[in-house]
Amino acid sequence: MSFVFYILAALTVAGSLAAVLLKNTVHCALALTVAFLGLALLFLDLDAQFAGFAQILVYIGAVAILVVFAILLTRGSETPKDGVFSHTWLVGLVIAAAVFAVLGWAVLGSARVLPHETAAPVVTVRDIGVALIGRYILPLEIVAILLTSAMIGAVIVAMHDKEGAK
Amino acid sequence: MSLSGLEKEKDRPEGWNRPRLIEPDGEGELLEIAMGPHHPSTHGGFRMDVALDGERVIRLKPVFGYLHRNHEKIAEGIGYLGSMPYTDRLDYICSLTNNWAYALAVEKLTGQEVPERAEYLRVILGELTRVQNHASSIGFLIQEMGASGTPLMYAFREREKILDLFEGLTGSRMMCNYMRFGGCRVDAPEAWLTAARKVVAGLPGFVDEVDRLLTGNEILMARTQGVGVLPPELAVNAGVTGPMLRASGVNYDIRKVDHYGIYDRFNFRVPLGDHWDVYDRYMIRMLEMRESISILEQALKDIPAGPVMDAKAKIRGFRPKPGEAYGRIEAPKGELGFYLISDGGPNPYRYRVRPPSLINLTVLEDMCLGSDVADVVLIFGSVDIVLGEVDR
Amino acid sequence: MTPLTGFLLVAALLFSIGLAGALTRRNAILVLIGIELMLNSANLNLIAFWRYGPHPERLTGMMFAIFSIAVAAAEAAVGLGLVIQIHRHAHTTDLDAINRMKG
Amino acid sequence: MLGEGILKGLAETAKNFAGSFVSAERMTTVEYPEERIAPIEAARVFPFLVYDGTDWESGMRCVACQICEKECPPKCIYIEKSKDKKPDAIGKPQFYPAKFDVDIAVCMSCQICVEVCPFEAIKMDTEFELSTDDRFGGLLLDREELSKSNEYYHQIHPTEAAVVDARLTEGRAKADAKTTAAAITGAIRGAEIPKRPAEGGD
Amino acid sequence: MLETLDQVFVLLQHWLVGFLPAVLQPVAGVLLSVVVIIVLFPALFALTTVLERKGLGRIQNRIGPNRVGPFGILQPVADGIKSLTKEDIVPLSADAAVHFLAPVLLVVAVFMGFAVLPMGRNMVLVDMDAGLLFFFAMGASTELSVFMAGWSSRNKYSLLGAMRAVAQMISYEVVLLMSSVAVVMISGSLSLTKIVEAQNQYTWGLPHWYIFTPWGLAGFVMFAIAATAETNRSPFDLPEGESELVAGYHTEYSGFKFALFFLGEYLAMFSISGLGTTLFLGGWSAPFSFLGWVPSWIWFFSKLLLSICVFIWLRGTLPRLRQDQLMNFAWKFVLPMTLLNLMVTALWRFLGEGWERWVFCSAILMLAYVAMGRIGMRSGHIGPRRYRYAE
Amino acid sequence: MKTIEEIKAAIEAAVPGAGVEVVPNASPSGQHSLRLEPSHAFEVAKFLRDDAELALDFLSNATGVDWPDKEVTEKVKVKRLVTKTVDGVEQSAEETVEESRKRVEPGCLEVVYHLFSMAKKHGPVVLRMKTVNRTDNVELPSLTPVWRSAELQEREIFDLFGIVFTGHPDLRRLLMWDAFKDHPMRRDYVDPDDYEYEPTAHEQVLARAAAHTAGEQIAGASAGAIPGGGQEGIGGK
Repeated sequence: MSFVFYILAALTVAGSLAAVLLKNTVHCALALTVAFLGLALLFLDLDAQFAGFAQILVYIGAVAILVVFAILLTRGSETPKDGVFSHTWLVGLVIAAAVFAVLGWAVLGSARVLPHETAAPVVTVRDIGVALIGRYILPLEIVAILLTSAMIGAVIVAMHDKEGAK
Repeated sequence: MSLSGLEKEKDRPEGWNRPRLIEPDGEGELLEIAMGPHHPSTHGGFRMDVALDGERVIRLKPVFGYLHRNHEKIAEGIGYLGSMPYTDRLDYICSLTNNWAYALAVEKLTGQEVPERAEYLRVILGELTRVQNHASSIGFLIQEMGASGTPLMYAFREREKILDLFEGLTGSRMMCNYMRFGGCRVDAPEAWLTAARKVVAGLPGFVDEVDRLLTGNEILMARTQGVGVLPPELAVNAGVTGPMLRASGVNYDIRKVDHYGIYDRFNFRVPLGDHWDVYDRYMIRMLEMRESISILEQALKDIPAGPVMDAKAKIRGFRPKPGEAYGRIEAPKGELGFYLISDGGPNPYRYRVRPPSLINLTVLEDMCLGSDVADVVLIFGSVDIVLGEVDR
Repeated sequence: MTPLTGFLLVAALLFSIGLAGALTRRNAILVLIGIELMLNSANLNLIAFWRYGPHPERLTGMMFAIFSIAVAAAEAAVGLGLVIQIHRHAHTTDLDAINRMKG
Repeated sequence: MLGEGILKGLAETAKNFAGSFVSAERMTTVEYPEERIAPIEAARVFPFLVYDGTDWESGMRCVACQICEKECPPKCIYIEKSKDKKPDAIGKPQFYPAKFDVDIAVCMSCQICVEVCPFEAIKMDTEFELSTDDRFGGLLLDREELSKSNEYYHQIHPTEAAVVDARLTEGRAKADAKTTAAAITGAIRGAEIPKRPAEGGD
Repeated sequence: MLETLDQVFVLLQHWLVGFLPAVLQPVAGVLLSVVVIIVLFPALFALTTVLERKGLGRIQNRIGPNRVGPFGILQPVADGIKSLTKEDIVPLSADAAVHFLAPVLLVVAVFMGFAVLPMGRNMVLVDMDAGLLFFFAMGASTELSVFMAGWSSRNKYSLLGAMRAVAQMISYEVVLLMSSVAVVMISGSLSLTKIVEAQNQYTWGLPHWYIFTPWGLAGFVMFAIAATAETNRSPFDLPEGESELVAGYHTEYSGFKFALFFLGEYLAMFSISGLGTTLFLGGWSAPFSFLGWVPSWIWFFSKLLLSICVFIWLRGTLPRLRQDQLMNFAWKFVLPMTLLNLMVTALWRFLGEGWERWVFCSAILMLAYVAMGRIGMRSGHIGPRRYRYAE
Repeated sequence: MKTIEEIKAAIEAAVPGAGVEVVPNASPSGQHSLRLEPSHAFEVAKFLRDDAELALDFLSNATGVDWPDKEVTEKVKVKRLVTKTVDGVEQSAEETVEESRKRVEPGCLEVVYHLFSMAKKHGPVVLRMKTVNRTDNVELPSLTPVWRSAELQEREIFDLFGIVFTGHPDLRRLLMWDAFKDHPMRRDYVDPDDYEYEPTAHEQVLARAAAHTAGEQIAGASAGAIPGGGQEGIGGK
């Protein structure tokens, strides 16, 4: 439990809080990238190099950009007049607090039985590759199919229906 | 004038050749940007109010007048000769053809004759002007396409040589003020003609160089082919003239139609475009440069000796008979006409310039609608205007 | 407190924040952001369990996280595509306003 | 094949790049303050007043006829005619400009004043380094600043000046003949301004 | 002796760090290298600006800057002083914090990429196992700062420029990744040092650089195209598109912040050239075995400079594409070509040593290129034209 | 190419009651023109454009001319003057005298169109139209629907001369800004007093400068009194 962990945890939580609380939608998206970055660094802190870089590449390089693009395309960066929170915000907050309470209780309650620090595993990219092609070939294929269909789906969803418009 | 004035568009009378309306596809608002007057590619003070849907142009309204100085009013207050240097400042890239058009109009009004040698000199200078205008216009066009100025610099390198010739003969590089009613101001010495022959001999090499650099370039083709199409019917109806008209496939070259000066002595062809787009305008200018070079070669070979000024011509203080005249020439940018009314006084009663640049801009919106913002500057560049002439 | 507890607590916090965001914000895109945060907290859990688990060399948790990242990207793309489509249709991304099944 | 034109273009620029080091033909730049192009005889920048002899005031050819003032398109010349007459270079009494100002901030170097001058008194200079930091008045040249000697004129426009001189001597000879003739016939009109043909232009 | 020269920087670092207590040594070593990188590449940037301006000048038959210092070599100093002393204008309606952060983040993200580039034998800041992935992760984060710049300026031109830039960078990032994957397939590693090592072998004195294989050449061309687009250089400089968008996303930047953007762009160009050099041009290895004695870092930097010169050359020649053409080019031409190249690479690997793989792979790539070029030109309705004359 | 008389005859045959009149031109250019009746101008223009033989498809130039009111002195044969004139003498009915009188001839604004044919390559055919006066009745039919080329040129005429073209699709000022009031190309236009100091030696300029600075010192009180001050804010855009 190092000093680095506290800093990264604070960064992540602050980023995600800002992402949820800020008024300006673009600021939310930018705060979200801070949260993603914090998470990626936490992954690195957990010796998951590959996952960490993948996190940066995918989340900061793609998802965050997608989010800001969506915000711009939907002209969502202007703050709406009648507040940014939903009518049922109190209910939502209560539910979230309850969930956190339960999770926190569960984690702290089982803290005793959780394993302690072990030696850092040496994981090379090669190992990951071998594992992907070997043991995890089926999930890999499924994810590949999923990604392809998601891509096609996203394209179809976002595509202009030109014939209809004209 | 903001774009709100465009709402009137629906009330426009039927039957006229109006720009086809492009409807935004309904999502989101239009992005309205004012391109100019401080925009890198509007050649001085010019503004286009553009409404964009995404990057597609929905409306485009040119706004003129930033350089307006009422040249015509000034000319009504001074004598016929006094307007000659002002014509230099119309289309300041080609002052000599402006001189020529004005001299031609006054000669029509007064019925003066021009000596043969002066006619030859006029043709030589006019065609040199055409070459340097087309070269720099191509340079600017490609510059607008983002080519970091290389073609422009090559064009200017060649233009420099031509301007040196102008300076050597007329005393000024751009504001030549050379032609007079009934001839030319000074005679060209033999040394100048030799220098001109040398420059003209180098011009085909330059055109070849630009050809190799650009004509086959895939990026240029992709950017310009099919962009800014101007159908011939519209071009004729909208009074478009010059290389732009010929790029729209209309065979109309005033040098061939009016036979003004001595153009019927020279052997040259009129290139025509079949696709009516920006690439055609580029290519027509390229091909016209080659034709101009051929005219230059012929003229420099045949130029006779003799006076350059009509002996009867008066420089100042002449009073033409009451009447009017419209004289026009094929300037590099299109039909440049001067319309003069004389009331018998020493000043013109009415002096009107028919500016090809302004009238060619009539169809700017038609060509731009539905294309990209990036194409707007390209189409605008392919019209080849000079603001000095548009706003006068 | 073991280090793992810390990671798990952070993950739980992230999850709750994401949940709160998803439940309280009006803007559809911000709801998506909340969901992304929840997914990420799960990833953090996976990695943390892999790291402190008994068999880190078997890579299970990490693999799971990597797959999850890939899937989450796809989810984001489709989700945002939907939001844009809704916006195109209803001219708003306000979820309180988009409460009809019929357009 | 796709890319052919691009490769051709690249070859062309490479050729120019290499060529710029070897051929002076390609490099048109003149590095101005250090390098200068040879003076061009036909060049015209701003007008100046020619005087004969050594003293600008007595040798000035201008007789303040004010034609150039009238013809100047941008109206940048301002002349005040003198009340009295002074003998000119050949000793004939003439009016002279009491004031002759040219605002070269307004002047557009069109040379029309030169063309209309019947006395060969105003000519175009080739000097162009006239910038000044005095915005108000620094570009307003008066009589003295405008006066340049005929030798200077010969220096900058040798061919033209030779023609002008020939014409002047011819004119003077004619005028002299006329005045002597007039003197012989006993008429006393020698003081009149000799009228030369007004064509002026060269 | 030559060995020492080759390793001179490494030895120097060891020597300097040696003065410190052992605990601090690794950290100090890294810090030292970071400082060197932070000083070296901006210096290279300064050199490049003057090189670019002079080169462009010569291409355009001009002289280029020659007034500050001998041959204008001190021009960047003058430029630097100018941009530092210029007023820093923040538009009134701009989002000041984001407006400030954008150039800073860009430069930071770009600098990170240098961490994994091997600039000579044993000269790499962090020899990471997933080095290539790290490089791309850092490259991906530059897009965000571009977006931030465009959005925070509250200027329509800026926003349009940023949207263009981001769309372009994302599209070409895919190409960049895909063309690099071919190298990873052959070398079997994501570590850039290993990739260089794999190319540092010679047959008959000739190196085993990947560019000298059909798939490598094709990959390199794709990589170069994508790199040009990724760094927003001409002919893909349309985010900046000065003729239509004034200056794209840095329209509203002035003074030092603009200089930072400028620096960031050039640094991105260096890092991506460095990556291209590493992946396809054998990194720091010598082009001929008999030149092996020349210090490795000299090779790396000369290759880097060479690719920068190519960037300048391209800029001096080509007009820019239009947005939709750019995207079409990325998705309909380059990306399919890279995918095909991946298959060809696999084929190359399985065909084993021998002349057949050269013939097959080259033929496939060549045919595909010609055919796709044809199709592309035809579907875009472009091509050379003939003109008629009125009689 | 038909002569101007033939064109006139052709027009009159095609558009009955067109009221075309030939305006001769004494200058050596010999470009005579046709004056159209504004009420029939549109049909005539259409005929000229669409007629197979004339095919004047190209309107090259359109411009305005201002003919201000002018005082003419003319000899009139006077018969039985009904009212007194200023210098007239009352006379008995039958007598006819010739006397010199001054009379203000009402001015008008005129538009001139130069037509050419691109198809047949002939021209020019000059058309002109007159407004009734220069002040309130300044409407003329727009020929833009026939020739697009007139679009900007008619806007310019509207801007600089103040001729209102009915049926013009987009009649706005072209060169001057929208807030500008006057029409600068009219011959009685007076320059606005927007003088900036220039070190020009000219008397009239200096006088203007003096007048201007004097006006400034009185601070706006006399702003309306300066001739031509009827123009609103330079920066009115």
